[in-house]
Parts: sequence; structure tokens; C-alpha cells
Amino acid sequence: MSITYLEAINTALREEMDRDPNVFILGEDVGVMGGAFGATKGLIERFGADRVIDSPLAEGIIVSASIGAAMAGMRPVAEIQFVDFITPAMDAITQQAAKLRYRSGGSQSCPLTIRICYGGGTGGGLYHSQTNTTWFAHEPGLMVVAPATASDAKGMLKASIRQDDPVLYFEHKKLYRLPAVKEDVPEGVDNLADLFHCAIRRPGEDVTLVTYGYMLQLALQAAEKVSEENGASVEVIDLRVLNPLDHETILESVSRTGRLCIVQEDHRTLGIGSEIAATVAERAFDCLDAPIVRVAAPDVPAIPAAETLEHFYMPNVDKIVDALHRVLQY
Amino acid sequence: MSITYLEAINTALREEMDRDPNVFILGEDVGVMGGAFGATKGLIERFGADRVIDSPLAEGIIVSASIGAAMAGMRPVAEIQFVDFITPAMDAITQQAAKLRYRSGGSQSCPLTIRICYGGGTGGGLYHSQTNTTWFAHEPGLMVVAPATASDAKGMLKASIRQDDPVLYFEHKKLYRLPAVKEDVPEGVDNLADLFHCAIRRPGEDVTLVTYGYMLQLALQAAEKVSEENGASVEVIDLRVLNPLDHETILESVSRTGRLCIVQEDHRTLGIGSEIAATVAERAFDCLDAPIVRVAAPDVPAIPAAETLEHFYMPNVDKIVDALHRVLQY
Amino acid sequence: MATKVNERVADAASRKNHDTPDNPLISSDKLKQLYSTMLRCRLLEERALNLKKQARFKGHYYSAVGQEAVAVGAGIDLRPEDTVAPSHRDFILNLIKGVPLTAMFSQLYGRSTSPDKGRSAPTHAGYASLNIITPASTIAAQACIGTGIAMVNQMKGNDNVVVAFHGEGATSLGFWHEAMNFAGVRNLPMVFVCQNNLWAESVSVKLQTKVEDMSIKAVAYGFPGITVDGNDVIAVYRVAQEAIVRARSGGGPTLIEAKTYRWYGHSEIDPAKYRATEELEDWKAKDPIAAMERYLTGKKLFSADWKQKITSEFQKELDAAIEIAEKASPPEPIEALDYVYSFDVRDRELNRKTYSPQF
Amino acid sequence: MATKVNERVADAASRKNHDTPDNPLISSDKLKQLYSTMLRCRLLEERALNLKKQARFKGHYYSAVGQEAVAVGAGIDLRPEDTVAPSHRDFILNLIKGVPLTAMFSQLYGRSTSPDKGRSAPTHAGYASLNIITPASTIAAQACIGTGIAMVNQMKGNDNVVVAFHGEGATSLGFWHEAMNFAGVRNLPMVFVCQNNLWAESVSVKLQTKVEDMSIKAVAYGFPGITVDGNDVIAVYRVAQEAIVRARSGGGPTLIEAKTYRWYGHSEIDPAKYRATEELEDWKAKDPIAAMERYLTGKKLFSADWKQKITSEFQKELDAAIEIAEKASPPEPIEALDYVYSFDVRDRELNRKTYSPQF
Ligand SMILES: Cc1ncc(C[n+]2csc(CCOP(=O)(O)OP(=O)(O)O)c2C)c(N)n1
Ligand SMILES: Cc1ncc(C[n+]2csc(CCOP(=O)(O)OP(=O)(O)O)c2C)c(N)n1
Ligand SMILES: [Mg+2]
Ligand SMILES: [Mg+2]
Repeated sequence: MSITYLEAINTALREEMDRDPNVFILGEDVGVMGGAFGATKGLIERFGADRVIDSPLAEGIIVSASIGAAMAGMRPVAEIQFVDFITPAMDAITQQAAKLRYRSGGSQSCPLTIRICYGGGTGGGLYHSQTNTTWFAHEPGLMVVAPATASDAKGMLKASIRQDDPVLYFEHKKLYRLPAVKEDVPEGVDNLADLFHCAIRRPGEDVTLVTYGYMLQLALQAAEKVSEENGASVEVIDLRVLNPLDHETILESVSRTGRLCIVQEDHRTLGIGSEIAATVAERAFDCLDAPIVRVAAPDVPAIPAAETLEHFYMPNVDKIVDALHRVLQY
Repeated sequence: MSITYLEAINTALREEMDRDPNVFILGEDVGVMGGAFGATKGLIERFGADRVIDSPLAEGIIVSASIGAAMAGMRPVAEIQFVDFITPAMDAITQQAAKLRYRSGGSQSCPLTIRICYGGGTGGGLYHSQTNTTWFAHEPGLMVVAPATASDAKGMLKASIRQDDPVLYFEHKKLYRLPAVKEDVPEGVDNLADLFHCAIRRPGEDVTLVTYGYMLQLALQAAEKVSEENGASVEVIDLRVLNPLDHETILESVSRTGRLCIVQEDHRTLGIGSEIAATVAERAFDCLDAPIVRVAAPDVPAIPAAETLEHFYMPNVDKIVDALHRVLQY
Repeated sequence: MATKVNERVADAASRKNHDTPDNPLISSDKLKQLYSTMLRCRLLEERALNLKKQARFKGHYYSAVGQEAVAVGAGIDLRPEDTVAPSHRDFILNLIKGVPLTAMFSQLYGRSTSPDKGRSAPTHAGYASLNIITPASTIAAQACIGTGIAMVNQMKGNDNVVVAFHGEGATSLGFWHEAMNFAGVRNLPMVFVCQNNLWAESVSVKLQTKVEDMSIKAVAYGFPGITVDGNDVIAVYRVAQEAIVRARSGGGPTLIEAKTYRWYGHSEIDPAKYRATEELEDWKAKDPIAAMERYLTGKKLFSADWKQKITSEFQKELDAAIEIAEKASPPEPIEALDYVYSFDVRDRELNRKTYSPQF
Repeated sequence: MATKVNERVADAASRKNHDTPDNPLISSDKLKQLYSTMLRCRLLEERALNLKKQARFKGHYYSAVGQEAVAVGAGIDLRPEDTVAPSHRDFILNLIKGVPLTAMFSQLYGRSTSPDKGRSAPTHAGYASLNIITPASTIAAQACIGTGIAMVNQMKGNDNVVVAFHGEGATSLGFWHEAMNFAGVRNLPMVFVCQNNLWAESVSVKLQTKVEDMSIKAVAYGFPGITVDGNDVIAVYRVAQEAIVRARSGGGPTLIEAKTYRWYGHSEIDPAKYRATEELEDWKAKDPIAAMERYLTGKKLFSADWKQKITSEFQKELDAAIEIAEKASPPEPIEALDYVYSFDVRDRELNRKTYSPQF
């Protein structure tokens, strides 16, 4: 039966909490309200306030306490309501969770999942639209995933909860209820999704288009448009995992297509696209027949509130189509 | 008269505080002790405890209070003792300082300088060796500079203090007293250094070598070695500014050499080298005769304390020479 | 230690307008001003919520309806030179401090004429010339920045103050603690106004912290904390004046906890199902405006005509401001590239070669 | 409110070994154990500092010499299951909790045999099987993480506690506030031990916060705070036992402020010129070990031979442990790639194609 991205998250949480008494949820408004977007709806009623904990307004301790709980054998799922407000947890995530296993020579670790709501295009403005994945994709010791489909939303969240590493799970608020991503998701409590590889969402020969999250929707539309317009076949790769990156799938694809276009909602400088482009320019240089083009937001501090400004900021299908043409025509 | 990098910083602070009563210093141990490394030595005696302020142990308020002071017309110079401990100020820097001008439509701004001690190779271990420049080079609205010479240490700090933007000034602890960078620095209170362009430290034709900070020393030695070994001429570019990047100088150089090697002390993934490589692969593709090679630390959470491990981690002259040979022989 | 001011306005009236040795007489004009300002705040926000219902502007509206006595009591006598550090729920501080309605509504509408040029979300409004910090959504951020402005007032030896407004949820954040501790140790001319409306989004104050009165938290920082009835505008005014005077005269910071309640949800999209209807009814019965109306009536300072006059005049002002905002043009798309730095990145984008800013 | 326990050990002796209704007798064995443990801590750190002077290991040494009564009094009766959340200055907690000396010195020496495999800086020592968190240098970090462990003890309904050690400087950090508030509102089985040694590196506590007693800060979080003479090991022991028993029995957290002093600089490279020599002399006169020696003598529980025996035996243990550490090999360079994730990045580096970890 077909469910939304948001329902997939909710189902994954319910299934994992049913399965494993060590799984619990900690975050702002996750309990009585069921989350700012409803991702934890119904869970406090089912599992009680000891396993679905409304935390004080303090992202730092939400993550720090989850780290400690994970060290003590639990499987905490912390929620950061908006990635725009993840800064108070910057130390807990990058200096503690990311480094605990390393600094203890493998003798201590914190298998913890942090669900993080991100993304723009909803009119949320400067402080309810950010991406900020770079801060964490840059940190070895952290796994950073960003599901783009309902099936991945479920399977990757379940896999994250069972993964023996700190996993940052980025969920794009625009995908939550998007009809286009409603789908039948794999049934079965132990049906997990892979946390280490990209997925080729549309096979093609002429150009490789790499993206993730909500942008996958735009990328697929752009690919379709381009193939209609001039018959070019675009291979669309869904990154799925931002850290550690699956270089191989991307390199293999580029070795076939000889062309690479990267789409990120994040602004240009040091977005994930930079690392992908750098890796390809280093390890698949001889396969490249054209410059590597990045479609990204402009380098401004955040997404402004006014519709005109937000529209200017966000990547869209036309911008992607233009970029694909440029790469193909080179 | 020839001075060290550290003395250059101290002189810049003294000169600017003499010149402008609105300049003041706020940070941990900056007063009575004159800074953990002595950068503010003698300043509290000269300017008093109202202008050289020993703050509580709280990086967040060190930066937040400096932002407010800057809004109120002052020219604060905040000090972060070790970039490893900048996380409590993550919100103040990326969400407040970087975004204030933008969110207020240009009606409010905070001309503030943050001096940040970074870098490894001193045996400081996991929490006294970090780089973390990516978090801020990724944030439009922030200027991020990293002087590599004593002259720049002085001139760029003075320019940063006078710049009408938040400037993060990264000083590498290994440069502080390094004899190799001792030099005569330009005299004159108003002798400022440029804050917007790279500097070509060694002209060459065969390959472009881009780096910054302490790594410049290793890059220059490697360039010399390579030219001795096989007469290749290496153009060494000192980045100087990490945000906003000066693409033009790099693109112009690569258009001449056709080859690019980037050296960063930071670990590989999403270090500044990624953005440089991506930009060149996008805008100078047709000039490239070889893959873009990055010399970087491995993707591990931080620099381990043991000497053997630290040595394995840090880029060094041999690693750079190898990389240059690879690029040149391609 | 925290003390409580819980004098009900009714008794207050009988006590001859707070005319006690330690509380100098509050003039009838001031009393009327307190009332009329609260009324205007209420009218403005009910109107804004109405426009929001009609989807006349984008984004969410965080209203302080029911809490007006706090902003008005603490903000009414501030000078232009005094700084206000507002939170997401303090849009009315703009009105109180004298920001033109046209600016306020162009901000809600995200117009090019807005002080923030259409960048910040609705109610996140600042005004440079009146020293209102354009707020981030980040809780407690402005309180932190405010400490730096207070430090400069102290350095310059002027007697301007900084008043930071935030909710009770803000007290859980480490940022807030660092600001409070810094204000204490530097003895800054600052007042923290904690509007304890019992809820942080859906989270009850009981889950926020163990203590009942937020004011007691000031003990940790070595300066006075006081809890006041946040629906009693006169009580708030008296407490705030005392704190502001102390700050102006070098006496250091104060934490004021005003216990109050927001009538509506966190924002217009929040049905606030998490709270009991009785709780809401109880608090509506404590409407600060109705209470002040009774009080003024008791003092023969109120008449229905007067209220009607304020209302109709202000509605006209609102009509005019809203019409201007509706007619104003949105920002040009390319303006998204403006105000990133002191130099122009558009220029950078468009002619990279010529680019080389001065300093 | 914070109360003070400032009973001098001298009077204590006259008061028949604290034999009062509210303070059950402390056995003579325990009294001797408190002394001998402090003595061992002192011997260990003086020895370590000596090795540091001879540059036998890299990195800095943050010694607690002069502060031993706090770690010993609070840590001596902890169970293996209890968690210790140490700071950079709490190396001796490893000894107190029973970590083998060989592990401790291999940590200082950054050997492959170290529990952290040579990764963490000297004195940043943890030990998994004894529930000592391997500390970051980041101030207050372990106290924050500790709240999560305490929360699990509470969830599982066991009676294990978490004891977090930190300095007075840590109380200025937002992180610390979030941990304290969380411990309070969740009523966690936790004890915060603030070792107020008057200095945070070169910063006097007077510049750190406005209040004199750190213990008063607990008022903000709704749980007890108590200030104790940190150089009186019996006083610390009694106060800590009370707090630990309360935590074990569901009574919630306690903040203990132990006023003490570090004899040496922040680390071995710090000449500590920022403090007056008189201040140092005064505190050396309050040496917790000498004081306890006087106390035990008064109770006929001390003899020079006994002290000599402890010393010489422990020195032998130290000799052995140091020799092992000196002989141990450093980590292989390539080991820098280990322990990044639960899966092997070396494997990833070396054979990328085959890489595909299981879960
Ligand atoms: C650091 C941070 N975390 C989370 C949020 C999301 N958020 C916005 S308002 C709010 C509740 C604020 O409660 P309170 O401080 O009591 O103010 P009130 O809304 O009740 O006026 C939250 C959690 C935020 N803005 N900033
Ligand atoms: C967040 C953070 N900022 C700065 C530092 C650098 N630093 C290390 S120890 C120290 C002083 C700590 O003082 P205190 O908490 O009193 O502990 P003590 O060293 O006196 O035992 C500082 C500033 C740090 N480790 N962490
Ligand atoms: Mg509230
Ligand atoms: Mg201290």
C-alpha cells in the first residue's frame, strides 16, 4: 500500500521501537505534538513518554544525552527540528559523536541516529530552509544519509538505527507529503536499505546527473525533458549517502558517459558537489569529455523569505536542463 | 627589522588599537597571560583591562558579544584559543555574524574580526590540532583568511580589523615562531594587505601548486626539490583567502600550466581543495592536461597524538613531491 | 533571591494608583498610554492574523495576543537609543518603539520596501534607527548579541540600556546561560524579559526545567531576578522601570520573569491541541487589556468613546499601512544577491575580471 | 540553597571521627584508605611530571597535585558500574577507579598498548570496562554525555550513578548549563563535582562569574548544591556519599563545589605567573595529604613506617608500569586509519571494489 515519505519515517520508527526496546526518541515536540511535521505522530501514545521524550529547548543536550545513551547500550533516535538550529549541537556531533570511537581506540562508541529536517522551497525563509550538510559530510566518523524516496526513507532509517555508527539522517521537508514520492514501500520488519551506495534512478549513456534529496525529483524531470528535446539519454544518480561517499558508482557511470552534471540545493561553494567534482577530476579525468557543471544555489547566506527571492535562489528544472545542454553540447 | 609571525600579529593589534579607540580584544587568557601563545602579550599593560578583556570560558558569548559590539560601532577582535573549541560559537558565527547584514537588508552589520588558532604537526593531538576552515569557507557572508607569511600576518590582520565584514582570521600555530617565516614586514600604520586575492609565491610554467597557511612552507620546498630533480618549474600559489575565493588568479595560472596540484593540511573530503578542483574542472577544463591531484590528510576524525600516527596523517614534502611527479608525468 | 510582584490590578486601584513611598505616582496619562498601546498591539495582531488567514502574505505569524502587557510595560518608556533584542514573538515591540506601520506591514508582506528588503520571515522585524535588532529565528540569539551592545554602552559611559525579550523555553539553551553569565560578571546595563507563557511550542514548562519560577535562575549569575504577573501591565511597568533605572545607573542587569499566556497557537498553523481548553479560558479571563479597562474605569480614566476613538483611528492607520504594503512591489529576483558583504557580489558575478573591492 | 561544609579536619578529629547521628561512623580502614589513595595519586602525578620534565612522553600534563582530596573523596567508593565523566585534569580518577598503572602510563606514552591506541593526549584517559568516558579536551563535554548514561541507568531501573568532574571554568559554558538543566528536569542519578581551583588557565574565577560559590548555581536547576572544603578529604567523602546515595535512591542530581587549588600551572609549560606566590603558599599550607596525616596521627592511625611502606611499594609498582610503557611500541603509522567507523576504512582504502560492509 502506497505511503508518503513522512509515513515511511513514522512507520520505520514504529517498527524499530516495536522490535527493539532499546530504541527511544528524544527531541523538541516529538511527544505530545508528534513532531513539528508529524513524523513521530502516535508514538508517544504507543510507547509512552519514557521512550518518546519531549526534551527541553536545547539541541546540544538532545545530542549529548543521546550519545551517552548510545554508549550505555541504547539505540537513541534524536530529532533536530530544523537543521537551521543544529548549531547548538555542533560540538556534540562533530567533536563527540564523530570522534568518540577514534579517540578511545575503538573501545567506546555511540550508535546513534539523528533525524534532521532540512531544505527549502517552502517559503520558510532564512532560518527554516537551510541545508548545512557540508558541516557533517566533512567529518569522518559520521555517516550522513539523505533519502530521496519513500522506500529509502523507511529502509534507510531502519538501517541507520541498527548501524553501529553515528548516523545523521537528513529528511527534506518538501518530500514529506509530496505525492510524486508516494509509493509502495518494502514490507517486513527486517527489510533494510543499503547505507553505503548510490542508486542509479535512471540509466543513461550520454551524461551523468548526480543529485540527492528533493532535487532528485527535479533532476528526473530535467532528464526526461532533455531526452524528449534532443534524444540525449541522461543517467540520474541518487547519491543517498553523503558521507562516506560512494565514489565507485559515480566514477563507473562517468567512465561510461564521459560527462558529469551535479545538482545541489545547497549553495555552490563547498557543497557536496565540490567533492564529487574534485574526485572525478582526480580519478576519472581521462574519461571526461566536457567540463563538470554544478547546478547550485548562489553563494548567499541563506534562502530569503520573499517568493521572488526564493525562486531566484532555488535550483529548478529549467536551470538543470540548461546545464545539461551545456554539458552535452560541449 | 625582521620579526616572527607571532610578533607580526602582536604588532598589528598594537598598531590598530593605538590608531582606533574602537578596537578592543575579547577572549580567553588574552589579558593577564597575553594569550595562550603570547599573541596579545603586553597589550593589557598598554591598553588596560577594558580594552583587553579576559572573557569567561564560553566561546559562544565571546563571538556574540563581539557581534553586538560591532553593531554598536566598535571594532572587536575576538580570539578563539583553538579552533578545536570553536563549536560553541558555531551559531554566533554562521547564523548571526554571517547572516546579519543579509537578514536586515543591509541595514545592520557587524565588522568583527575573529582570530582563530589552528593547525597540527605540534603533537597537540585530537583537540589541539584541528583545521575546521571548511565550516566557515562554506558560509557566504563570512570572510575567511589564512596568512602564510609574517608580512601577511600583520597586513591582513590590520586589513581585517578595518574591513566592514565579519572576518575569520586563521593563524597556524606552527608558523608563530617558525624561523623560516621571520622577515622584515612593511612598516607604517596604514600599510594594509589585500584581503581578496591569492599571491603567486613562486612563478612557474609546468604545474600550478595551490596551498595556504603552514603548508606553503612545504609546498615551496617541494617545488624546489622537483625543479632540482627534473627541472620542472612549479608555480606556487598562496591562497591567502579561503572565502570568498579568488578564482581568477588560480584559473589564470592553470590556463598557463595546464596542471593543478592542491595541498591542504585538512583531511581530503570537502577541504578547500575540493572547491578549487571543482571550479577548475568547471571553468578551465579545456586547459587541463592532467588530473587534478589533491595532497591532503586522510579522512579520519582528527590528528592522533602519537608521533607515528601524526606523521602518517600530516602532508609532508615527500608526499607533495610524489604528487607533483604524478601530475607532471601524466 | 527572586521576589514576587503579584498585586492584582483591582487592589492596585484601591491602593490609590500605586502611590506608595517606593512607587512614585504613575501619571494618569501614562496609565492611559499603557492601555491604549496594549489595545493598538492587540488590534494590529488580530488584523495581521486575519490577513494571514486570507493568505495575503507568506510565512508564519507568531502572535503575542494575550501577552501584550509584557512588551508594553517593559517597552513603553524605552528611548530610541535603547536597544531592543526581540524574539520571534515580539513583533509588537516595533509598534511600541515607534516603527512606522508601513514598515511593519511591508515586512510582513516581504516587500522591497521592507527594512529587511523581503529577506526575513514575518514578525522577524528589526529597525536600525530605533535600535531594534533584526532577529534570527534562533532562540536566545538576540539576547546574546545584546550583551555586546550593552558592553559598548558601558564602555562609552552613556546610560542607554539593552532589553532582551524571549520566552521561558529560551532559558534551557546554553546560549542564554552564556549571555546571562556574561551580563552578570561584566555588570552590564541590560534587562532580560522572560515571557513565561507556559509553553514552548508544544512543550510544557514542566518539561523545560525543574524550577517553577524562571526568575530564580538569576541567582546563578549574581543579579536580581523577579517574577511579575505578566497580565498586569502596571506591575510589569513598575518592575521594568526599576530594572531599567538600575541598569542605566550602573546597577547591572535584571532578569524579569513575566508569567503570561499566548491565546493562539505557536503560529497560526498550530491548533495547540496540547493544552487544556480550561487553561486557555482561565487565561482569557485574565485578559490584560480587559483588566486594565476595569482598572481605568475604577479610576474614572476610561470611557467607551475613548476606546472607540482609539480603535477607529488606529484601524484607519492600519488600513492605510496595509494598502501601501499590498501595493508595494516584491524585491527583484536578482536582489537575492545583495547585502552578502559590504562589497557587491553581483558585480563579482557579472564582471569577475574587473572585481577588486577597496578597503 | 547552598550550604557550606567547612569543618576543619582538626576539629573533626576531636569530634570522634564524625560520629554524629547524621554522619555514621567512617571506619578506620576507610580513613586510612582515603589517605593512602591520595598519597598514591600524589606519587603518581609527581612521577609523571618528572617524566614529562625529562621529555619521556609527548604532549602536556594537566596535574591535579594539591586537589587530590576531591577526586579521592568523591571517587573512592564508586562501583565499576558507576560512570566517571572526567575532564583533562582528572587522570588520577583512573587510579582511584582501579585502572591498571600499565594502562595509565601507556596512555601517557601514547603506546599501541594504550586503551586509546595512542590517539588521545596525555591525561585524557578513559577505560571502557570501568566505565570511565575517554574525555575530549572540550570543557564540560563529558558532563553532557554523562547525562545520557544517567538517563539509561534511570530507564533500566538500576542504581548506578554517573559522577562528572570538571572545573569552575566549565560552569560558564552553555553546554554545562544544558547538562545541569537536563539532569534537573529528568531528575537524573548524577553528581556534578565542580573542582573550583580558582583559576581557569590564567583567568581568575572573579572574571568567570559573578557569584562566589559555584554551588549556588544548582538553584537554577532545582536540585541541591553544596560547597565543601576541597582539601578536606573526609568532608568531601561525606558530602559525596550523601549525594551518591541520593542519586542511587532516585533522589536526583547534586552539584558539589569543592574549593581547592592546583599547585602547578595549568599544564607543565605554564609558569602560572598570573597568581600571587602568597596565594600558592597559603594553599600549600592546606595540603590535603598533610592535613589528613595530622588527622590520622591524632587518631593514632598513622605511622611514618606505614607511609614509607605505601610509598616504597607504590614506587615499585610505578617503576614496573613505567618500564613497560617505555618498552612498549608506538602504534604502526597505518593504524591512524583505524576506528573511524564500525567498518574498516583501511579495507576501503585498499580494496575499494570489494567494499560493502554488512549491518
Ligand atoms: C535553537 C532553536 N531551537 C529550536 C527552535 C524552534 N522553535 C522556534 S520557537 C520555539 C519555542 C520557543 O519557546 P519559548 O522560548 O517559550 O518562546 P514562545 O514561542 O513561547 O514565545 C522553538 C522550539 C529555534 N527557533 N531555535
Ligand atoms: C570549550 C573549550 N574552550 C577552551 C578550552 C581550552 N582550555 C582548556 S582547559 C581550560 C581552562 C579550564 O578551567 P577549569 O574548567 O576551571 O578547569 P581547570 O583546568 O582549572 O581544572 C581552557 C580554557 C577547552 N578545552 N574547551
Ligand atoms: Mg513560551
Ligand atoms: Mg579551574
